[in-house]
Amino acid sequence: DETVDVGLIFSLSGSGAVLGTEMQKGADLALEISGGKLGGLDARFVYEDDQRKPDVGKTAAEKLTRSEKVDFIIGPSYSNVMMAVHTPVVRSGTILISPNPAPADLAGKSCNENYFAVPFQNDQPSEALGLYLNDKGISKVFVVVPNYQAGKDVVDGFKRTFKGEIVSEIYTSLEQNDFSAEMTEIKSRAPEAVLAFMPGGLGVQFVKQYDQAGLKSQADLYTIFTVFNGVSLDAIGAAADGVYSVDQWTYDLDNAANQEFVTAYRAKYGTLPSNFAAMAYDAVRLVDGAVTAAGGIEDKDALRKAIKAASFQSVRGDFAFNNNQHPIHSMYLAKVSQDDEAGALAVKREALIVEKMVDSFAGDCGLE
Amino acid sequence: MTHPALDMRGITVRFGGILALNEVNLSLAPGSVHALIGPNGAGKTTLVSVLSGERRPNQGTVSLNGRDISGLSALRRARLGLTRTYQLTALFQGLSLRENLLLSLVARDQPSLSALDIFRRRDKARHAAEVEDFLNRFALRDKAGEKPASLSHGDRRRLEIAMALASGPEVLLLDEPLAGLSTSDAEALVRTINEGIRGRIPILLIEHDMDAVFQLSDEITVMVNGTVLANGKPDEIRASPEVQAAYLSEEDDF
Amino acid sequence: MTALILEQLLNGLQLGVLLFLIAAGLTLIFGVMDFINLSHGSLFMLGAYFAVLFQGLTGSFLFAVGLAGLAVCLIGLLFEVLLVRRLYDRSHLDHVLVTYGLILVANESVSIVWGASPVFSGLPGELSGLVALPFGISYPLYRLLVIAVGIAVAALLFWLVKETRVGMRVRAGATNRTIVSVMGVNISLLFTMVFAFGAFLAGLAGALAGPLLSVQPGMGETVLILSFVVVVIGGLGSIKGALLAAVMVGLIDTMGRAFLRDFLSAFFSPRVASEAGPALASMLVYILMALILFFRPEGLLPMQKRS
Amino acid sequence: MMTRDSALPVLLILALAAGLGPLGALISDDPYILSIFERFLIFAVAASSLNLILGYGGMVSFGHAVYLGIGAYATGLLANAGYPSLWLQLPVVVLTSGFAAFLIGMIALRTSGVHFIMITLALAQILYYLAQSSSAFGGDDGMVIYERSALWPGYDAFDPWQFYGFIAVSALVLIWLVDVVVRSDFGRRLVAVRENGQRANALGFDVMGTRLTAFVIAGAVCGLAGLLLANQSEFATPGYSNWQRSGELLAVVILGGVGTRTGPVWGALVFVVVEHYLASVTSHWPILFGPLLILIVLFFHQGLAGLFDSLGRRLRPQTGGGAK
Amino acid sequence: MLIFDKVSAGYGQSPVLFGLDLDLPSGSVSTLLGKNGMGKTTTVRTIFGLTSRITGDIVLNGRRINGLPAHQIARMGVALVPEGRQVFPTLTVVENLVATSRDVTAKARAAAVQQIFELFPRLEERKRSYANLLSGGEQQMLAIGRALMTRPRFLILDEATEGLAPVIRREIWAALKRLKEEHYTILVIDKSLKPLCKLGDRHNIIRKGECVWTGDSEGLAQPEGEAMRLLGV
Ligand SMILES: Nc1ncnc2c1ncn2[C@@H]1O[C@H](COP(=O)(O)OP(=O)(O)OP(=O)(O)O)[C@@H](O)[C@H]1O
Ligand SMILES: Nc1ncnc2c1ncn2[C@@H]1O[C@H](COP(=O)(O)OP(=O)(O)OP(=O)(O)O)[C@@H](O)[C@H]1O
Ligand SMILES: [Mg+2]
Ligand SMILES: [Mg+2]
Repeated sequence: DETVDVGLIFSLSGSGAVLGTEMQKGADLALEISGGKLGGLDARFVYEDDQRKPDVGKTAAEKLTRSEKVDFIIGPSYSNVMMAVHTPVVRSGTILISPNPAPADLAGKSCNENYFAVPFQNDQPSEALGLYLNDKGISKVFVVVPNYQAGKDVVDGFKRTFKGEIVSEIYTSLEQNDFSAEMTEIKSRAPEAVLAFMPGGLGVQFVKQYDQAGLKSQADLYTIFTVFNGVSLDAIGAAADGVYSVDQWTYDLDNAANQEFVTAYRAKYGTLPSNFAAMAYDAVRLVDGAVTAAGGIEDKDALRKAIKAASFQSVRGDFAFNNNQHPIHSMYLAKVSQDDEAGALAVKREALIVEKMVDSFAGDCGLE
Repeated sequence: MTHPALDMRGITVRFGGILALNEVNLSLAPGSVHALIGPNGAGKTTLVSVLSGERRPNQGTVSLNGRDISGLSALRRARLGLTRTYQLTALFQGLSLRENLLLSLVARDQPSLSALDIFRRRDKARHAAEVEDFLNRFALRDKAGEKPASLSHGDRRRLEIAMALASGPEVLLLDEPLAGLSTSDAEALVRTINEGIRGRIPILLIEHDMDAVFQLSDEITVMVNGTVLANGKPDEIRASPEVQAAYLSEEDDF
Repeated sequence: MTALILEQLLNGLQLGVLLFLIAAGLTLIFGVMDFINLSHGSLFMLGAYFAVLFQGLTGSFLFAVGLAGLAVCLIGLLFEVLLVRRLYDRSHLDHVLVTYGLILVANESVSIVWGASPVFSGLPGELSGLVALPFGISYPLYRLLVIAVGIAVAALLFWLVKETRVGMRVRAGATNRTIVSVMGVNISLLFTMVFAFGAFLAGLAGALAGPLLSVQPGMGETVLILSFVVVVIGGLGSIKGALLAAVMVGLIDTMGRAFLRDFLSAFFSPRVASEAGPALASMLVYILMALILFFRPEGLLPMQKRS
Repeated sequence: MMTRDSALPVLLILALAAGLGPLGALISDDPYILSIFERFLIFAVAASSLNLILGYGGMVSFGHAVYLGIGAYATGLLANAGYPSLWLQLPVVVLTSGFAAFLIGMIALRTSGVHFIMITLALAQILYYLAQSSSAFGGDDGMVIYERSALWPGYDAFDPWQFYGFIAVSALVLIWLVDVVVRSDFGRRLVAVRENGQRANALGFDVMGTRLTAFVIAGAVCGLAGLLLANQSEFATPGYSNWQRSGELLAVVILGGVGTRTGPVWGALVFVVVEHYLASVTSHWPILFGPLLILIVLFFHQGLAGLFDSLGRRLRPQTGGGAK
Repeated sequence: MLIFDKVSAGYGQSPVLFGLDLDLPSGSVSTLLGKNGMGKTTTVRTIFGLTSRITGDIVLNGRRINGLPAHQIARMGVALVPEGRQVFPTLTVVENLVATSRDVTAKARAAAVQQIFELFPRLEERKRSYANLLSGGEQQMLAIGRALMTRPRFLILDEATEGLAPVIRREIWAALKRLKEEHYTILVIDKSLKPLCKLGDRHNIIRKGECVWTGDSEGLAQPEGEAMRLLGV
């Protein structure tokens, strides 16, 4: 038939819902802007909640591929669910588009023609940060990440590029919400900069306590996936002011697609969009562009080609897929500061770190 | 030479500062009914727990038919046929009376766990007749399908004793078996012991009902504050002024 | 170095006292009244949210904390009257399932009202400063305040449970409600009040912990498990035990996070140390619990065996 | 003794439930329904194993999900190392999860009551953190399992129908096995030990041995549920073993009816199916599910099994009701 | 003091008492006798409203008390020594006593506790001990002491002498006699008939939930009499 069926698997309940709901906003907005159509065809969204549990995500994926027989799946929100969802979806021939997690394995030797990552490869932001800090001549960095896979990926990425000394790397428990011991430790090591990756709700606490401990004046705080516009910054409050973040997108990027997105988002939801919302938005726009380019959804090969060609206007401005179907794009250093127009703190672009950055695993991927 | 059924030497138990048993010696002749009496808190129940292996004494040895069992666990001793009843009833609350008794029979016939048990269901019919017999003897027939929680106090006490008997004891330790039994039921139990058990199974009997004690026992030991005050034939004990002062008394003499 | 260790010790103490504060209501409801209340964490969460709400409305932090405690107390009261009192006579498992159901309701309600993301919970300026302590340590004033409140609550509870007639009656009622009421005590009213008081403590803890922890749906569950850990290894119903256990957990956790990796790297290669260190640090609390229960199956300072 | 004696009710209900999946899938031409029922069946196995120790042994384990994880990882590691044969995986999973249960049991069974709850939780959490931080097994991201268990030549594990058959038959066998244990002489001892350890000991029943045996059987069966889960989700993750998952298993058993022979199956069915359909109604589904749990506990002492029993009694005119 | 008028009651669906009539006059000692399982304890529980499906009238001091919660009935001056002791295991001896005390000041409570200790010196020796560690007889003493702490006017003893040594039993009977002299109302359930005959004013025998015999001590003691036959002696 001639409707575009898109399945979306996000973490919509439980602790993962922080990201999932953001993504839902971005995706909904994209569909709304194109008048409920994708590539000119009627479109249908089917949402599934994975509760951030891999097996639940897998079941959801099966429902979408077998029962709903969707043409595309956008999701999930987290790497651990991605690992479980990936195989069954790509095996079924359905096209899987990640709006956020992109574990190394799937970018390298397990890359697949049916799998596309829209935002980045997981290691990229910290790789970019390493480059930036090298440039700035910062040589003593303290690293704090939660003790789970994504945390280790961040550290690995950072080590790949950073040339200075990591004075200490601390792995915290994912359930930990009080960081007083870590703050004391940071204080005693007197680093020049701190790299923190504190996703979800963790970031709120970390940034607040960093401020409370009086550390902001001692070492710059560089974060990854820790602060984002809207809810996260609202929850942190003034303590976030001046914190750095490494992103592939910021709301103040100067391109038409982005302006359209930000304006529409603010009109619909009343806050500035987060990175997660933007990437889900991009994922839907990607589908829209590809269906247009392929002239429908019947020819899967044409569709894949069209997606790979990325024939759409990304909110990032410059954007292309590499051979492994992961992005080639710019990475920015952003800084939290007041946005006068919105009357709120926002993650603002501060500097361009690298242009046309590719990830470190594309070489292992057998795709052309 | 025949060994005493149970022989304990120098049993001492301390609870923190309290000396609950102090070098107690006692021996239970085969086939006899031996009463252990004494004021509340004298250490009688504690002594039973030491014998059954549920409490380790600080000192002292226990032997069963001449074999030293001091080092054996409660479980091992139970399997040697050393059976006790509890002053506060200890029953399988969630199971019917019938099932309570049935378990005693199972314990008698196949106490140890074998790998086969996991899959096997042995014939219950074999035990059914015996269960009914116990139910009748202890006047529990009417309540056979009920659970201990819905029994009257006296009924529960009778079940407690029935279970001990059903488990095929070699030596019986009865801790106040008559407590809570109505006069007629108490008399019935005394009869059961006199006619059915006496001479076959040695019994260590703790009891505050003096009528029953004097009716039943071949020998009496009196304990006070953890030590043996007197030991002898019923008539000697009844006559002992020390025992009179410490323990005995005409109940309606007030 | 001494300053570092001292400050980490202080951090551990602070975490411990915070844990005690969170577990305080649970020592009453679970430890003393013998009701397994999994939704304790939810009451805690509600306390944190209410404090945010009231702070917005009244503008005063301390006032908001008090109000939040009271609001949660009311919820606890309602909850006891409608549900919990039907369950005292039931098995622990029934408690578990009902209160698990309540967790689901509480978390979803909160995320419907406030959204799935953390909300802002801030301190007023006068509480947010650092205090200079001896040995060159400067420590957040608010955390010192939490320590003080925690210790005060511990003292209050100890007195209440151990010394007062109310405490004795509640302990008695936990094992035999019928007999207590036959002795002329309105046990159901008493239990309602104690439950509500336990809820109040949970709410208070939530309100106080809000600025230290992230105020978000599900924030109760992680502390819930830790609270149970504290109550159980302390010895059921023992306030002293709970405080001791909480401080032990706080110290072990903090010291583990702070020094374990360095400690391990003295014996193993850095690679092994940095892999095993953090894993071990997360496990420490549970290892501690397993060890304590292995060697003292009734906990550190048990009141008395049940049944 | 504790229950009626034939295996029929359990098998009947199971066959019904296992048949419902394919029927639904056929009628609606939607093989996905099979997936839901696979999950249900796997949950039912795990819950049955928990019910053995919880319902019949009175041991409230708050760490039962740990065996799911052990079974799943053992299966996954073997499969990814090139040993997909079920006939190799089966004994390995039974041995590893049984051995883990043995160790955990040796430690935990020293305690009782809530202390037992907490120590099983603690030991499970230790293993959970171990899995979460061991990058060798994929850490928190988990481990993709590239091959499902191979039964015999010609069996296609990726054919939905054949695979469903594998899961359904395995579940039936495992649940039947647990039921056999429950009704055996051993089951009788286990109940005795649950009801009064002191008395059981005084009668000469080996309390510790009985408990530990049940604990190991339950662990091994749950490990096999983990094997099935690994196959079904083609994935192993530390999340299978965390305390929330153990809590869910407890909830399933209580919901179904603790210590009833059909309870875990009903509990799993309702949990998986209701969760799934409520979740498709609203992403706030827990707010409906919570009250449902509460109502069932309040009004049906024996969980769903009790509910169906009393319904059955009401429907059946007078025959058999009450009199034994 | 207490009147049962055609009272029926039971547990759940199963009835135990069938139209039981009783009259326990104020200031007297009454007894409730019968074989095991005849409904004596059930009668006592029914006074406190602890059974189900209670019909008929239970009148205490002229006031119908059906349906009142147990604690209110207790507050009208009724105290119970329950069957099977049922002391509070997690409380110490002193705490067991204080918990049920109705005295307001700590001093009055301490004095009351001291009175109990005079009655049972054994308890004083064990006063810091947790109740579940006491010997059976010590627990029984504690249960009696606990009931006395509520300063009752009407004392119910359900097998209160079970497990007590003869000397202590005699003490208890003597104490009851003193209470009787102070015009307490007392209901005793016990199996030793001799002291009951000496102490009791009015005896009631129940069988299968009905009162089948009522009379004075002389009637009860009659060898080969109706009462003895009913009791199976
Ligand atoms: N576990 C324990 N801890 C501390 N003291 C105990 C413990 N068990 C018993 N006691 C004390 O030891 C003494 C002896 O108790 P035991 O139960 O043996 O007495 P008994 O002779 O059986 O008395 P009774 O006739 O009243 O049953 C008592 O004073 C009791 O309080
Ligand atoms: N909780 C209960 N549930 C159901 N039935 C009960 C319950 N308690 C007692 N019964 C039944 O009620 C009847 C009367 O019991 P009750 O306890 O009143 O007897 P009693 O005269 O006090 O006997 P005893 O001398 O043994 O104490 C008995 O048949 C008993 O089985
Ligand atoms: Mg005794
Ligand atoms: Mg009675």
